[in-house]
Amino acid sequence: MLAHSLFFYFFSAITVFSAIMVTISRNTVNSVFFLILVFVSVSILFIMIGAEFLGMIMLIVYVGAVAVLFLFVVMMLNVTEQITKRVSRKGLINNISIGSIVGVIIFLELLVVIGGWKYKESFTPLSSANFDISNTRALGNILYTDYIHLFQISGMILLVAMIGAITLTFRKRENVKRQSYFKQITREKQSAVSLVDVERGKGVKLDD
Amino acid sequence: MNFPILSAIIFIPLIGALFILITKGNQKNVEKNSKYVAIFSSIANFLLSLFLWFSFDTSVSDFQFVEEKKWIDGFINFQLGIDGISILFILLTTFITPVCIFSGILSIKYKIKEFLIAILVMETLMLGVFCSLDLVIFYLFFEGGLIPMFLIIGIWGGPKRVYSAFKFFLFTLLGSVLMLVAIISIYWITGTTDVVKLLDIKISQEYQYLLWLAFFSSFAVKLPMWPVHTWLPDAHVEAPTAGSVILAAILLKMAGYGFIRFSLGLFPVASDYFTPLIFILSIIAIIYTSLIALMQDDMKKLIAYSSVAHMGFVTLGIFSLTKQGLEGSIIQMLSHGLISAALFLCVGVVYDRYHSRMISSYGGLVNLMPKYAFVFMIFTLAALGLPGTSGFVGEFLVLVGVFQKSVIAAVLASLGVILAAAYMLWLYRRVIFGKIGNTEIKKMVDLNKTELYIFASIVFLTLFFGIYPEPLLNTINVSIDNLIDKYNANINFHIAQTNN
Amino acid sequence: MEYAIVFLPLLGSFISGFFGKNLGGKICQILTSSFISISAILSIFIFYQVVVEDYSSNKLIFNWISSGDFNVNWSINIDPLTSVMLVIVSLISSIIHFYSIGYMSHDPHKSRFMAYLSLFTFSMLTLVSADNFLQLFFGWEGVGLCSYLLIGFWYKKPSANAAAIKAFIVNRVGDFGFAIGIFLIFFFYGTVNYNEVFEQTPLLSNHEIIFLGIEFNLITLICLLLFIGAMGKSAQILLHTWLPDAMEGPTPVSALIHAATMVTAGVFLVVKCSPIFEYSQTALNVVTAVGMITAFFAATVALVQNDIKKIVAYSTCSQLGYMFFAAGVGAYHVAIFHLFTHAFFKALLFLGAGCVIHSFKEEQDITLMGGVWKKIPYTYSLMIIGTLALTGFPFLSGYYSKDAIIEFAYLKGNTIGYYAAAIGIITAFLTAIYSWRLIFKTFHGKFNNKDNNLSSIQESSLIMLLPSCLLAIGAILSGVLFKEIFIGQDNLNFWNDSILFLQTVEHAHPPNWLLLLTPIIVILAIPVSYYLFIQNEKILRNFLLKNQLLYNFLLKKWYFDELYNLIFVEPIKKIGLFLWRKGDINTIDKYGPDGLSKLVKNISDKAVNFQSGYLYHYAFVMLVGFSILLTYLILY
Amino acid sequence: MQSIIYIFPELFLSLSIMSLLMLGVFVKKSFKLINMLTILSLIFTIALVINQPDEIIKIFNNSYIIDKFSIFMKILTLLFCSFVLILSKDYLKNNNIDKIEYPILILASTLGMLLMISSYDLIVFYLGLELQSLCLYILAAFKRDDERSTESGLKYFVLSALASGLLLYGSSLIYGFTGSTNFEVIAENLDESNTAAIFGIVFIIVGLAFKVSAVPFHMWTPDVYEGSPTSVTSFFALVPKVAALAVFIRFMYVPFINVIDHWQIIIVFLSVASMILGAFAAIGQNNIKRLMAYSSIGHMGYALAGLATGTNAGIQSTIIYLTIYLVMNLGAFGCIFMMKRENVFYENINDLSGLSKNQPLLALSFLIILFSLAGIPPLAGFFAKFYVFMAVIEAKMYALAIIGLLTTVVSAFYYLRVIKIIYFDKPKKPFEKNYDWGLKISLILSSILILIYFIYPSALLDAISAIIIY
Amino acid sequence: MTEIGLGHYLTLASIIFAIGVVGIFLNRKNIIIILMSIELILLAVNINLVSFSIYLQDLVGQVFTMFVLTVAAAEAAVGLAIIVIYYKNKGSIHVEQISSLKG
Repeated sequence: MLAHSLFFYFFSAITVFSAIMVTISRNTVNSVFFLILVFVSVSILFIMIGAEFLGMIMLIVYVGAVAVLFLFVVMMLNVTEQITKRVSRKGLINNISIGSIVGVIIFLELLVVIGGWKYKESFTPLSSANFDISNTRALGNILYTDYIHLFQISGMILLVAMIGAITLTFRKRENVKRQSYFKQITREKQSAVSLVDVERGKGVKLDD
Repeated sequence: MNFPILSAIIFIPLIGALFILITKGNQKNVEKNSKYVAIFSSIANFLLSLFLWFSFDTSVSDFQFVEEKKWIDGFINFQLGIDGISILFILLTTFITPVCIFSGILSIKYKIKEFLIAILVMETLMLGVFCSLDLVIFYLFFEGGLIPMFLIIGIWGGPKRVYSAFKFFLFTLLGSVLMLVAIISIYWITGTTDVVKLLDIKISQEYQYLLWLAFFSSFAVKLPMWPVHTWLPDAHVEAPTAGSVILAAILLKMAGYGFIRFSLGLFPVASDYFTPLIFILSIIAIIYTSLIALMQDDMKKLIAYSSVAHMGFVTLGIFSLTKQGLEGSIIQMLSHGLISAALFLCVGVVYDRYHSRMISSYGGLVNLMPKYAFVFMIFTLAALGLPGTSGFVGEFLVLVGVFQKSVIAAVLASLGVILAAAYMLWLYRRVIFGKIGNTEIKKMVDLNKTELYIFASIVFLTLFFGIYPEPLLNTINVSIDNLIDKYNANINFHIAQTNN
Repeated sequence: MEYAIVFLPLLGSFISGFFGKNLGGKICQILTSSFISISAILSIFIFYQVVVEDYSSNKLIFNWISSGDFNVNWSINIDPLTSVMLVIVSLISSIIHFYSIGYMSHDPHKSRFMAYLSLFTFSMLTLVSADNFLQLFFGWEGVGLCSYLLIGFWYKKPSANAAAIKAFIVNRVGDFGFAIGIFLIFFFYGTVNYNEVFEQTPLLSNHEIIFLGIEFNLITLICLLLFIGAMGKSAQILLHTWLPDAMEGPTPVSALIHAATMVTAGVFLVVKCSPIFEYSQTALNVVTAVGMITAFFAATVALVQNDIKKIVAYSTCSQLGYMFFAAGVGAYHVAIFHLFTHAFFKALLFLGAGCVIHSFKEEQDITLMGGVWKKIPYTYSLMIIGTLALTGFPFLSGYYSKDAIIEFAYLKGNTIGYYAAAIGIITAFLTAIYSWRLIFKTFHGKFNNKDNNLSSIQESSLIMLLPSCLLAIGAILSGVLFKEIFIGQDNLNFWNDSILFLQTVEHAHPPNWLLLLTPIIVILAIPVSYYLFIQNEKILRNFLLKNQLLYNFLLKKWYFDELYNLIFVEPIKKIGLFLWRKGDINTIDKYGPDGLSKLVKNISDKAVNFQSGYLYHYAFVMLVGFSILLTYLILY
Repeated sequence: MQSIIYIFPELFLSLSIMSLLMLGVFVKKSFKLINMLTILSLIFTIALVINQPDEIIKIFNNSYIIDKFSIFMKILTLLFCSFVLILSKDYLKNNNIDKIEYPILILASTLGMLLMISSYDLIVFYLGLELQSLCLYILAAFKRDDERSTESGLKYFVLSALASGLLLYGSSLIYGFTGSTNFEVIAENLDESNTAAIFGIVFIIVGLAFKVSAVPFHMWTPDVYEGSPTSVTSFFALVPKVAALAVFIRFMYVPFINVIDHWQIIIVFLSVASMILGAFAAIGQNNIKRLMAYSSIGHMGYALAGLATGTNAGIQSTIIYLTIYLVMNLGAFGCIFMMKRENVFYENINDLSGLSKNQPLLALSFLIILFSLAGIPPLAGFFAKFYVFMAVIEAKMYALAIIGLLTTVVSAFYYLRVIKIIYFDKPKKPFEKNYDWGLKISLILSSILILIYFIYPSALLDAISAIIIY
Repeated sequence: MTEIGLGHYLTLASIIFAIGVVGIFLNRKNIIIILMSIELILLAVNINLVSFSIYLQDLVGQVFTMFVLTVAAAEAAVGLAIIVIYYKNKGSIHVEQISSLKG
């Protein structure tokens, strides 16, 4: 019990700290790493409360795919170094203070609501969460039966994301030499070699 | 009567407009054909409305020629019908429209086809206002008129036309949105927007005040009453002649008609309650605008301001709630329709020739254009309410009516009559009399045949109804009686209610 | 027959107005003149019938306005009073039509002129033949209109135009009172027909009403309002300013409209309404007072004027004052009698003046005339006849009527009557003085004109002199001939119901000294003025130098015009300008539509700037909106 | 298996997406073909939708619903989607964005919308929403070499992701505190005492308000409308609004109907703010697409006003409003697509000056459309407003009605300004006249519908009066 | 304090949510940070959903989470693609420079 709470507080603290660091760290690469840290600690929390499958998936999808993608883009665009100079726009400070106030207000309101909620007695406490079958199997059971249509839709979403990413970024570059296997294989001696008579004193022009 | 004569009257111009719209061919032919179509359809409509007048039974107070069609299921029926009050306005409209078309043909130099379409559409909408027996239909036509008018002012208007067109459009739109709220509220309060039914339903008092004010806001702007009159001078000044004519002759009358039909008919208690307000505003309008008119140096502006003053008489008469007052205000509206139209045409005549509306540009025109001077004189006199012209009959009856309600109002309004004489005669003197001030105007020629016929017809009507207004009075007599009876019955009913 | 009388002039007017161009001036002149003459002959016939057979009729033409209780007809109503007026109007009018043929012979707009004149005659005839107040009002405004048109006939002259407008507007002020009087009548009587009104008057005589916050006796109030109208039309003091200016019109117009007929419409109105006026002593006293003040005032002003027509005009004004105080003291028939005689001699004077002006080639200033009585003897003698008749020289027409007025005023027996009589006598003296001043300055003394030389002064044409002669006959004989009928012993037989005398007028003889006083004064005035104006001008000049102030006061017509300009004209113009610039443009428009659109524009600019383009700003706005909604829900 | 027949339209659409994609990949330069086939498949889908049964059907564990409402909204979506494709053919070619992915993405987006419209479960709704949003992000940035297009894509992406994040958070709260993601169950478990779930409603409203671009969640609209290619703008203006509004209605009236007191005032606030901002901000615009953006913000305000009433009449009025709005907007965009001169499309309002002289018929239809947008009778736009205010006043929300109508006056101003430029100003160089038939037909159809609507307004009303949500 | 309940998880989620939200509009650096903030928001949602799922003994929450994960991945891919092409056009993804569309 105690261990559970200790772990919870520990990983929560890491999560919150890293989350803050994601937004305020100067180096974007650092931000990405902090993001990974957030994901990792949250997945541990998931596993702690019994959602093992999701915890793992988090690691795979978020850390393995999304975060890497971020990192990749950050590197590619070479925008790791943040321009540190403060843009001297009037009202910026004001913006920040008002912004923080708004953020705090939203947070507090959430707390008030969540804290003020009387949980139903039928809710099983966390510790007694107990499934007859493993979490993964249970999820699989309903995912491919009751929620098959959603599964299909998410497939469509991924397809769209793929199409989108490709149409937006993929372009045929001019002046880039590409390897053409077909051309290479069908190359014949006649077309590749030619004999030239060399005149004296003029030399051969090596071109093409 | 199986033939839907009212629908025919309303939609004939529209059909004419469609015809014009679809005419194709080379520029000249199109213009010629569209002119013929416009003239033909408007005159046919006038004849049809004359026929309507002859077949109208003046001894019945109910609505006649009623047509009813399903329109929006369960809510609103497309209902048309006329009584003695509306028929006169229909006649006025169908009479003025051909006049406008002729005037447009004479003076409009470009986009004549579009102009004719706009005028014909305008006629349809105006006729719809006077025929409709349903609040929503009324509103539809009432507001719809803004579109062609906006275009007429904006496309064929003077140098400040954009400002004026916007002012006209937005001002009147602003006034009438509240009316829409009121119309819908009436539907939910009473369950119908059918005017015939509504006239017998007694809307409870607390609603009446607000609804009345909402309707008032619309009509007051349209009429226009002081202090929301300032769009009128601008609109008049910038509009082309035909536009000014329609504006002055008919558009303003829609508000007067609205006051009679709706404010009095539907909200008698509120009308009674707000009569002092109307009186005060009207009196201010009469004196204030007359004084302003005195100092104008633009002919159209002067006439526009005088229109405001004349419409002040109309509201006075309507809310005097006496037979003389009401009949007077209707006659006043009709005669103002003729007279102001003619005055604007008069200004248009010289404007077409010299392209200036400034009084100071002219002077001594009588030397060059004696016929014009004569015609202008008649309308000047009619505008200042000389007995023997229709202007007098209206004004006098109004004052007789108002006198019974409030002596001081009548006295103050009569002061307006003196001022009217001053500004009209001064205008006339500066434009027509004197030596020819400006050598450039020497080239101006007198009225041509078409102009002469147009003016002659209006002169005839002005004088005829000034000397023998019985046909008009006969037509409205029963309807007005009915209106007043219902009004009094309604007020008594509410008094009884409050006493209980 | 009645129709012919009334509508022939209208027909003439139409023909000459619309077809004048085609017909030519000459034909128009003859046509209209002959139409009017027919109508004059017919009116005389009617008058004869009335005198002999007590003829009366009321012909309904058609219904004019009927709205609820308000019913008015077009009709021709003949009663003795009307018949007298018909004769005056159509007779004088026809004479002047003929005169105009000569007078306007050089004018290019003959047909227009004749059309106006005939139209005027028509209006005047409808005025007098009305059987209700509204038709009276129609004629009333109609004659006002024609007066306006005719004063401004020479439209190129700015002064003529100004005078025309002034005439119309001042008349409108009077009509304003008149109209309110009609409203009041309709409100209380429920009708505006004479007979019905007159019948009900006794019943309402003690009715008190509150009008504009002041308590009035109803009848008094109605009378006063009607009288305001009469004051305007008849140029009584306060509303008289238009009449002298009206002399800008052609002289025949002055003769017809501004001497013989239109200006007397006010008197006619008061007399016609005698059944009402009789019930209000207050109103009658006001009428008397206004009348005598006008009589005196106009006479004083006439003393010093130099324009020949203006002198006659002021004289008219003064004579109208006589008529009014005659009516005011209850001697309505005498008022009408004076109206009748006055029409002849005043028209004559005007026509004579017209001839003089003609002879002097449009010169009107009497200081620039003189010494021509031998050159234009006919004109001279006509003028002398007119003057004698005007001043009340024994046995000419003015003598009978004017003296009768003074007598009746005296016989009235109350204070105001005595005052009126006294003023009447003084005015008679002044009248004589200025009239003779006119004669002497114009015809005697030295020839002072610079533009013309003496030899070029010619007698006017026959077509001008003949009508004048007719008038001269009238001026001489009308008093003697009609005295008995109008104001004789049994005048009530003649007037019948058309005039109501509540107290029968005393027929007691006034004291002999009074009877003699006036003629003596008048006769004495001739040598006195001859001495002053011809023989020994120095006395007068010295007198003037010493009393410059008084002289200017009179010369400037008691400063009425200036005063009105100061009180009404200028302020109204200023107010108008103020309301326009400050009221409409700078207040209503500035804060109304323009202000609103400016406001909208400002808001719109703000809204546009609000869309800054920055992502974080957008997100911020979204979240602020979001947190507001959340907060609202928490607090709700 | 039974349920399959009820999702034929969606199935058909997904299949055509995939097959068209294959076709596009293997056949070179096949844009024209693909575009054609896309339109055809949309039309076929409409037929399938119309064929769906009349009664209310819930499938997939009550997570998917087919009723009259969804059928009507789907038809609107598909119809206007195909119109957009018809309209924009010429534009795409001229701007070199005639790639096969374009129609395919539009189809995918439409599929997402169909899912949203029929969703009866938070998860289905969320996935549908994301499917359509993802496509929209891509479409907005579709002109990838253009800075403005990519910027608008970026802005739309960030803000939309934020909005759907909020929405998702709200969904999670609602799921947590009502114990289900199914709308019906949510409705059962949601009551006044369930504060946290009510709280979740705000989150969801924010997300939905973003989609219909209601103030203050509208900030993306003007920028995205202006920046994205006009064809995409027309899609934005015409199609997603239907789905978003449909879901809005569904949410408010099915799961949240029990706590109407709480959300009603929020909707009123959104509605009023949208009307006001839409009216005022549009006045200062010079770009016609931006103007249309603000105008659509304002119009959504009116549509929401009907929704705010909480009555059936209110919903019907909103649907009518939406329908008429779509017809008008179709015409308006038709006109915008006609602003072409020498293969360049113009967007500035001033480019319209003197249109009346050069192309009187085009000017006339533009005139009709603009007056209708301004809500001037007797054009269809007036009736749209009329029905809404009927409902609003029936619910005794007088202040809302009056504010709404006053803002119509302000908004009339900027429509008039456009008309002024078209009709009153001096002519500029004329636009080209060789429009393709699709454009012409859409424009004519739209203006004629607007013009003659008043002759028999019952038609639309009859169709819609059958729709009852609860 | 020692008893870790639903409330704790929800609080954690709301903290992360608030950080994500604030991160979006307080961030003046580059746009990628904003994307990460969005990921944080989605993460907060996931925490919520999972903890609710466990509490309610209802797997739907976890299924929902799975789909959120999918969507988050897809969104990240598309978002980054847009950022990349924007960078190509503009040469910068600095937040304060993205404002060519305004007004």
